[in-house]
Amino acid sequence: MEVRDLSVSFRQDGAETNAVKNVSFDIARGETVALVGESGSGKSVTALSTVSLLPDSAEITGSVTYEGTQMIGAPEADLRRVRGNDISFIFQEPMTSLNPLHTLEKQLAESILLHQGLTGSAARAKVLELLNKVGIVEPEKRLTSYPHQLSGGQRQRVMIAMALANGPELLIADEPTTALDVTIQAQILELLADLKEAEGMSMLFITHDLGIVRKFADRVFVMKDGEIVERGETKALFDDPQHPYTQTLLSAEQTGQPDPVPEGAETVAETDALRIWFPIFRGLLKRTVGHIKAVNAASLSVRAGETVGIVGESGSGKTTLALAIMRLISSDGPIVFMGRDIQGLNSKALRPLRSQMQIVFQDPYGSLSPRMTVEEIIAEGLTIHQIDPNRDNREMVAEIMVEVGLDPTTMHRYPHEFSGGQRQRIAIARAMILRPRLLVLDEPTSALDMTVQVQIVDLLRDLQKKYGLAYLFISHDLKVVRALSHKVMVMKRGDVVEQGDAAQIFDNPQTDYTRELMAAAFEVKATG
Amino acid sequence: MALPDPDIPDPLPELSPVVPEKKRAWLSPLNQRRWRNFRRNRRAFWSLIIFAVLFGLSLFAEFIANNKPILVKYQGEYYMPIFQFYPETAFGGDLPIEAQYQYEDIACLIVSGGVIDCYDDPEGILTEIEESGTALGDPVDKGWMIWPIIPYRYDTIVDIQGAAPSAPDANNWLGTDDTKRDVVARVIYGFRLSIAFTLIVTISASLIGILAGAVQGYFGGWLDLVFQRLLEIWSSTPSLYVIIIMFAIFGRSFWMLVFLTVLFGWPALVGVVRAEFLRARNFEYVRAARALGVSNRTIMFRHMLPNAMVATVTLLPFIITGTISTLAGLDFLGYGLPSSAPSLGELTLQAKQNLQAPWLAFTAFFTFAIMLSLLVFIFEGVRDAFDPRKTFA
Amino acid sequence: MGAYILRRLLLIIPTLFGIMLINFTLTQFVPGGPIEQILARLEGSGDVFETISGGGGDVDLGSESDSGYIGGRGLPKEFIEDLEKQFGFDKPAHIRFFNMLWNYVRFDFGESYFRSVSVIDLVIEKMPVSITLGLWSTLIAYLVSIPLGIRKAVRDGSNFDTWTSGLIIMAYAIPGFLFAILLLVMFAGGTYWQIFPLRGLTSENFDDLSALGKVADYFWHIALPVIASSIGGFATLTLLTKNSFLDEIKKQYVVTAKAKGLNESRVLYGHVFRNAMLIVIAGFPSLFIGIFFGGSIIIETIFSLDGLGRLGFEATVARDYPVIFGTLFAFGLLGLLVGILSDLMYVFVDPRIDFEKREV
Amino acid sequence: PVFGESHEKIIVSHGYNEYDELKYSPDSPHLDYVNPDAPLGGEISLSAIGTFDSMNPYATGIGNWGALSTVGYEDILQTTDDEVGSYYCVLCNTIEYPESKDWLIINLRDDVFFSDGTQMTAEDVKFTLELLLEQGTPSYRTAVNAMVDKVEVLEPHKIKFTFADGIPRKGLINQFGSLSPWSKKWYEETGARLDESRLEISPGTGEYMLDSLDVGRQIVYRRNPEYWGRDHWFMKGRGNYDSIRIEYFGDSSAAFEAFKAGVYTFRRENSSINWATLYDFPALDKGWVKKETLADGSLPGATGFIFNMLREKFQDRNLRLAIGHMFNFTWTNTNLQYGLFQQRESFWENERLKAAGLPEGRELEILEEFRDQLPDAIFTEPVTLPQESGERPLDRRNLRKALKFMAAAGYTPGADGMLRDASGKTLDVEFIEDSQSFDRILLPYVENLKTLGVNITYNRIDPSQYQNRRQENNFDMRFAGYSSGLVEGSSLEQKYGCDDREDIFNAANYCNSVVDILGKRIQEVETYDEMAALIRAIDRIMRYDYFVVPVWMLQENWVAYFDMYEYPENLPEFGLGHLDYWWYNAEKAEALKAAGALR
Ligand SMILES: Nc1ncnc2c1ncn2[C@@H]1O[C@H](COP(=O)(O)OP(=O)(O)OP(=O)(O)O)[C@@H](O)[C@H]1O
Ligand SMILES: Nc1ncnc2c1ncn2[C@@H]1O[C@H](COP(=O)(O)OP(=O)(O)OP(=O)(O)O)[C@@H](O)[C@H]1O
Ligand SMILES: [Mg+2]
Ligand SMILES: [Mg+2]
Repeated sequence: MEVRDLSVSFRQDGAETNAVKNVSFDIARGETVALVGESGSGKSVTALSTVSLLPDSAEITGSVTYEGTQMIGAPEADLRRVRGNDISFIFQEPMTSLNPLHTLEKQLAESILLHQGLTGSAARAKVLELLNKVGIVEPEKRLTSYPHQLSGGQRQRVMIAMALANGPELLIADEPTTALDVTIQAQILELLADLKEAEGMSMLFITHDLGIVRKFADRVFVMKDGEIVERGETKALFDDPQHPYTQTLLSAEQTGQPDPVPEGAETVAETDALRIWFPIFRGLLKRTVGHIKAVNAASLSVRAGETVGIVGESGSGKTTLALAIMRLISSDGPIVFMGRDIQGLNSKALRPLRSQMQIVFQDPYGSLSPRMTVEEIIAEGLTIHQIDPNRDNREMVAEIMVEVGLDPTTMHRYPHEFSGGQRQRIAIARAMILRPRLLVLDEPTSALDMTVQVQIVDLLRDLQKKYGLAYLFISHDLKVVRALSHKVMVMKRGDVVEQGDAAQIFDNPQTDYTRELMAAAFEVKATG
Repeated sequence: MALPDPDIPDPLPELSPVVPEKKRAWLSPLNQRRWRNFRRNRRAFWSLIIFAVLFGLSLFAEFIANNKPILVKYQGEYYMPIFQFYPETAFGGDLPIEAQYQYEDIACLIVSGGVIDCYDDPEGILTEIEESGTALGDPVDKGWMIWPIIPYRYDTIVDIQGAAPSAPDANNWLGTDDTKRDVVARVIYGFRLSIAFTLIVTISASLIGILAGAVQGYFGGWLDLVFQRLLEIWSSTPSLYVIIIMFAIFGRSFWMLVFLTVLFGWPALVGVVRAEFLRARNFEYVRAARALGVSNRTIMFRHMLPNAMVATVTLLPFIITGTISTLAGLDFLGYGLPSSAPSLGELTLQAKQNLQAPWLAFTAFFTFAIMLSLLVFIFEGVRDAFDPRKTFA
Repeated sequence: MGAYILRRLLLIIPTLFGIMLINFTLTQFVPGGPIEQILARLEGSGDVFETISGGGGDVDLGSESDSGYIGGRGLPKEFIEDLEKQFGFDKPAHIRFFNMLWNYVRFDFGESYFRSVSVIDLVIEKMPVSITLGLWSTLIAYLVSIPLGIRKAVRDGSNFDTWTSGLIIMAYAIPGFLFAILLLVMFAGGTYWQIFPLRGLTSENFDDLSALGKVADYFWHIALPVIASSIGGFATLTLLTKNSFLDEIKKQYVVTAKAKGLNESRVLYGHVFRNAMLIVIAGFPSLFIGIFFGGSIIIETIFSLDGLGRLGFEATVARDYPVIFGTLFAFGLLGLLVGILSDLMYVFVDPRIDFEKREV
Repeated sequence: PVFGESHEKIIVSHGYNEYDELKYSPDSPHLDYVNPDAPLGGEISLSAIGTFDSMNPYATGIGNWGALSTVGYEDILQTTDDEVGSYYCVLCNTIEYPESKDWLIINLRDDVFFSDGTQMTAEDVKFTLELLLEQGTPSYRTAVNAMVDKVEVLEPHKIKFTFADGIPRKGLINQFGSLSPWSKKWYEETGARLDESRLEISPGTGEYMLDSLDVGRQIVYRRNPEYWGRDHWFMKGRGNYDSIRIEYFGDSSAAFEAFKAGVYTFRRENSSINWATLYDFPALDKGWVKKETLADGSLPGATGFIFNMLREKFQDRNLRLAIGHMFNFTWTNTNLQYGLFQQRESFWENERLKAAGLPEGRELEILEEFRDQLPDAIFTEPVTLPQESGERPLDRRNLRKALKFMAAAGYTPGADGMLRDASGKTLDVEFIEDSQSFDRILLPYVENLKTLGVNITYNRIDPSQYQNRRQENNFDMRFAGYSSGLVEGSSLEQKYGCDDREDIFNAANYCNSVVDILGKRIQEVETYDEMAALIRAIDRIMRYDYFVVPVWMLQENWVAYFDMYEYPENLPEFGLGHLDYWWYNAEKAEALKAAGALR
């Protein structure tokens, strides 16, 4: 694959956004190329443009050749032959990239059928094999699940399985591991490495995780503001970054410790043996035949100014727990918020409390109304809860956008006109602008590059200090958890396996599972 | 904000909380964007303009097509018969009934300033005035009339000999119908009536329908269950009987018909809106909105409706024309507006019954086709303007 | 879900009761009743189709076919009382209502006031026409509209999109009965091309035809009516399809599907369709019923077909209450069942949908 | 009448006429107006609009019966098309009755057979009457039950009806002589009833019988080859077709197209606009189809815009005249009806019965008797004629007159042009109608009335409601009519009498004591001339009373047919006879077929 002078610009509402400017690079057979850079710098757009998957509003110039054939402006039929078979894609936002109405089996079997002609039990066997490979436990049970019944990480793994189904020549992976816990992440990377080894697969790897890049990539391209600012062999580049941005990027690291929780801080939220089971329906009449036990008995409490980190393998019930605490899905067991059991409250009674409890969803894209502009989205909470009637909403929106690193001039855009990381920050901004007492953050930094991540974490810390916010922080990135959390809760398969002070858990885990988790996390980084 | 290292340049130097300036305050920036997008769709934009012009013009139908002059000067005084009733006696005649301005004797009376002999020999007197400015030898205070372009109202019986329906000619540009009324005049008034009717009906019926569908779909549960059943009962009510009964009790009128049509029209959208809402309420952004503490009403109408609007926006032009057809159908069966009312339905019916007079069919067809095309194009533009992903050249 | 279905099934009873009650009550107030209709018939008038069939003239032809058996004789009070007894109007309304319900519960729908035929037979008699018109015109409408709408969505804004829009709008704008008459005059009448038959579903000698001949004969007969009844049906469905697709087609999962290398139609029909066409798909059950019980009075009249459209209209205008209530009950019941089916279709199409109250 | 020899004044005759001589003797060779040499054969086909689902027209209101479903039945006594009120024995040899007309004996022929081959006997006649009395419509039952005392079969072919006491004898002989015998055997075997809808036709003695039937689509009758009466003098030159076919169409345009295409071959037009505009198609241009206007001497219905005479506001004749004057016949006829009609003047549009000029002769004598009850104008002014009107839709002369009449009735136009009475109330009139096809005629009239200042609303309502409102006499004005006959008897009372004022047959709810008395007298007259004089007097009074605004009438038949039918040169006064004494010309038919006109 050879990319020459690729430029992409978006025309929207009269304005033009140059997302990618004169980008050139190439990927040799069997080579892994990493594309890193600032969030919103045009990585995903570059990747998508290689096989013409950009929306209509994009204007592409330059050339992309794959094995000698020009891809830009190529007839749909040619592209189709290449897509899925020769070039596979793992999209950045797994949450929204799966067809919501197809079961797992159908999504996977479809490409298998298409490119390998397998049907029936052969196809099913292949599907199961793939699911196994990407670490989905009990894949047989999952075959009939719909995407909305899966956790973020599970969806991402389905996405990966789909991409690997046909043994592609070139895999374009756009942040494939963001929603995965470290163990699975390691497993997946190993899988990719195997494939690369065995079948000579090339890879275009887009990630913010420099550890992975270092370990994995042959060459690295650094993008900023739509341009490639630096390129080189991985080692050389890491050892001696030339461009100031690269230097910033490489040196950015989560440091610091959370400020200690003030004495006698009141408990903001508390649960006691919270249980969330999803019924499984079968048959024509959709009878309940069993339950998916997403969360079994989770008890936690978080005080003002305190951060509770929730970690655990993908699919262990973190998101479910978060949603339940927010009273967004039904659950059993008391949820005490600011001294009041909110479990039984109806939505009307709950509404005034909402300004005090906010959540950043794991799937930022899906949580943004597609027909509202960013300004409306961020300002909405302000208008409802009358946070600061003396100030102009628009000003406050602009301010928070700057704080999370977004350009306020883009506030009239629709959510889909942003990059993944930008959307994540929009979601954070929306929650933060209300200055809630309790903020649940479900993987808020997964799509952010190091510099922005640091910025966000600092912001969170600042706010916590200033306003005494309580955070429930869900993440796979243990470094971030460590940097932010006072307490940590470890979950596995719906159970809380360990709970306690952050330092204690990080430094002296009690259970095997936690130990494994820690090991995997810090091992990957360490070898990086 | 703490930056990790002072000598590393600020990665976000260009950001500053500059608020983009506000433009027209009466439209939110988003709606401005939509309006711009709408305008970029030339077809939709022009359709809207044409439609507005046509409807605007038809609002002044009385000045375009009428059997009374707009302005009369008689004996130095001015009269506006369109607005006021004047008996013939006002113009020197002897009948206390409304002046029949289209008749020559009345024209003669007005021109001659009330020479009573006009009743006997209007033409003679008119030519005399034309030639010498006198009537029967006496000088006259010459009067005049300004007529609308089309000297017929929708219910004017055309006073030109010839069997009805008569073909288009210089007097009746689209011919006359089988009751010998000018088709152009009827179309102008009919357009106004139909559009007024359908706009009122569609707007109210759609609002009710969307609201009902949204509430049912959004809340679900017993509300949905019971309401749906009521709806089922309601929609199997024979509207014709209700119409007959209401007409028999309250008499036939435009507003009665509007009321009844709304009464039976609103369930049309409930089903689709309900379905869309049943689906949309599961979306993540609805959950997000709920998490924000947005009220149910706002969630429904600000978050969900724009996304659940496809069917509504698509169906609206058809509901609008469909309402016209309903009106036409009722006219057809004799339960519509009073028979003399200018209705497009009646025109189509006449077209069917007078195949020998194809101008009726053509007129009916083109009126419908133009109206429908304009509406469809307008709503296509609306849909596009609301589509965040639509790209505009 | 099982509980929901059960609830729905149980609710059919009060709903049906409500439907019948409202209708029954209304008919108590509507001016003119079956007796008037009979009297009108006795006088040789009372043709409820006249407005539609356009048979009225300004010359009195006398009676060519009447027997003159009643003519010239008065209608004594006893006669009317007799009729009232015959129709059961001598009993108080609520008794009649409950009698009727009791009969209906046993699926006894009674006889038409104006014909010695049971309501069921009457409906069955009219079904072939309704099925023919319903089936073929829906089939055509769907087979044309959905692919067309999809194509239009894919090529949104192109010339193709524009001119097809124009075409279907024109087709919609033609008043159905005018178009039917036009077809009739052009292709079946005695002035232009006499290609198709003027009326009916089959030829007189249908029974003597070979199997192939029968099929040919049938299609030959239904060509014009089916064209006339489908002409206006494209516009809404096409545009609905188009717009629904436009909404979906740019979503992320479509990009995923494309990235799999699926060809366009697989993407469109395999992935987008189900997401986009919830309303259309869920409408299928009622559509299916509509096929059987649909009727277009005007098309039926013009092509001299005897279907449910005419039956329904005649029953309404002639106040043939057994037919009205019988069909109302039967179709009402069917409609309610289909309503349930249709709601289940929602769940089938989109498993995320449920009908429960959102308590959180 | 031909008198019998009996000293008891028993009259035996081959026919019967209430007032006049019979024109034909029993040995007449044939009716004057038929062509005795007309060839037999061929087919005539007609169309009907709508549908049918029954072939039993005797079931009251049950079923839409098929056209000509009684064609297979023959009356015992039958009328002709060139006489008034004559009935001739067809199924009988003679009838016998005493001068008092207390009873009637019919001597039936013994050579009459039903189409199923069984012989017709007096039992069948008796059975027919009994069937009608048992299962017929209640009105018939009540009326006829009161008339007849007893029915006896005297001999196999002799039947006697004894009439009840105290019943007027007028019309009884026609009434019972006009029975069409049905086959007792058939009814007994099949168990069929008279009050049900069914598709079987009971066998009749007539010339035609049902051949085939396709419900809702087509009925074919064919000649019964065994028809008993082929050589009967009364039947000579009649019933010339081998078959009669009726094609059903849902829609009138479709029916017309079918005619153009030769699907059926004979058409009577009933609409002026159609007659004037539609008959322009290839078959006509090529001469295949003939379009003819044939004179018609039968009485047109006395139609018009009627006032509801029960309404207080219509009590003043001036007001009625004023409203009537706004109808512009001339304009309507030329502009809307293509100048095809004449204006109807009388309730009986026939020289024999129509009042004209000043009353004179016997009519005057009759009227003189009631001089004190009648307005002077009846005697001093010529009979009321409809106003003449000009060419413009609103005739200004008539407008002036109408205003005068209104003033006389107490209504004067107010400042807004609306007519108001002394108390300031407007003149509110509601015009109801159920047929859409009259809109075009009525609306210009309504417009004119509006100009006059009448607060008129025109309401088109559905048929049942219309029927309901006319039955309850709940209307102001409507388009309706009275059917008139060349012989008037008891029905006159029913139409115009005070007793039956609220009856549905008295459309205007008209009542006039003089007309009432005269109407009773009509039932006792001996001669036709006396009856005519009475009718003229009634006509004069009723026209003076002006409770119907007279409209148009047509004294022609409009027919169009494929040029293969022929008719006798001297068509009779009272019939068109296209199904009766027209015939089929096989050569012409062949030529048409050869030319491709017919399939
Ligand atoms: N449809 C669109 N319309 C307008 N601008 C767009 C559109 N899609 C992307 N952009 C802009 O293009 C730029 C590049 O986006 P891209 O998605 O490639 O970023 P990225 O490098 O993948 O970032 P991230 O790491 O956050 O995913 C961003 O500034 C984004 O706002
Ligand atoms: N609506 C649902 N119906 C059925 N099962 C569900 C539903 N939502 C989640 N689950 C299941 O519940 C379990 C917990 O999911 P959850 O989303 O809480 O995981 P998670 O810990 O957030 O994982 P990740 O880190 O991958 O996001 C998973 O096995 C998932 O498949
Ligand atoms: Mg990206
Ligand atoms: Mg999760």
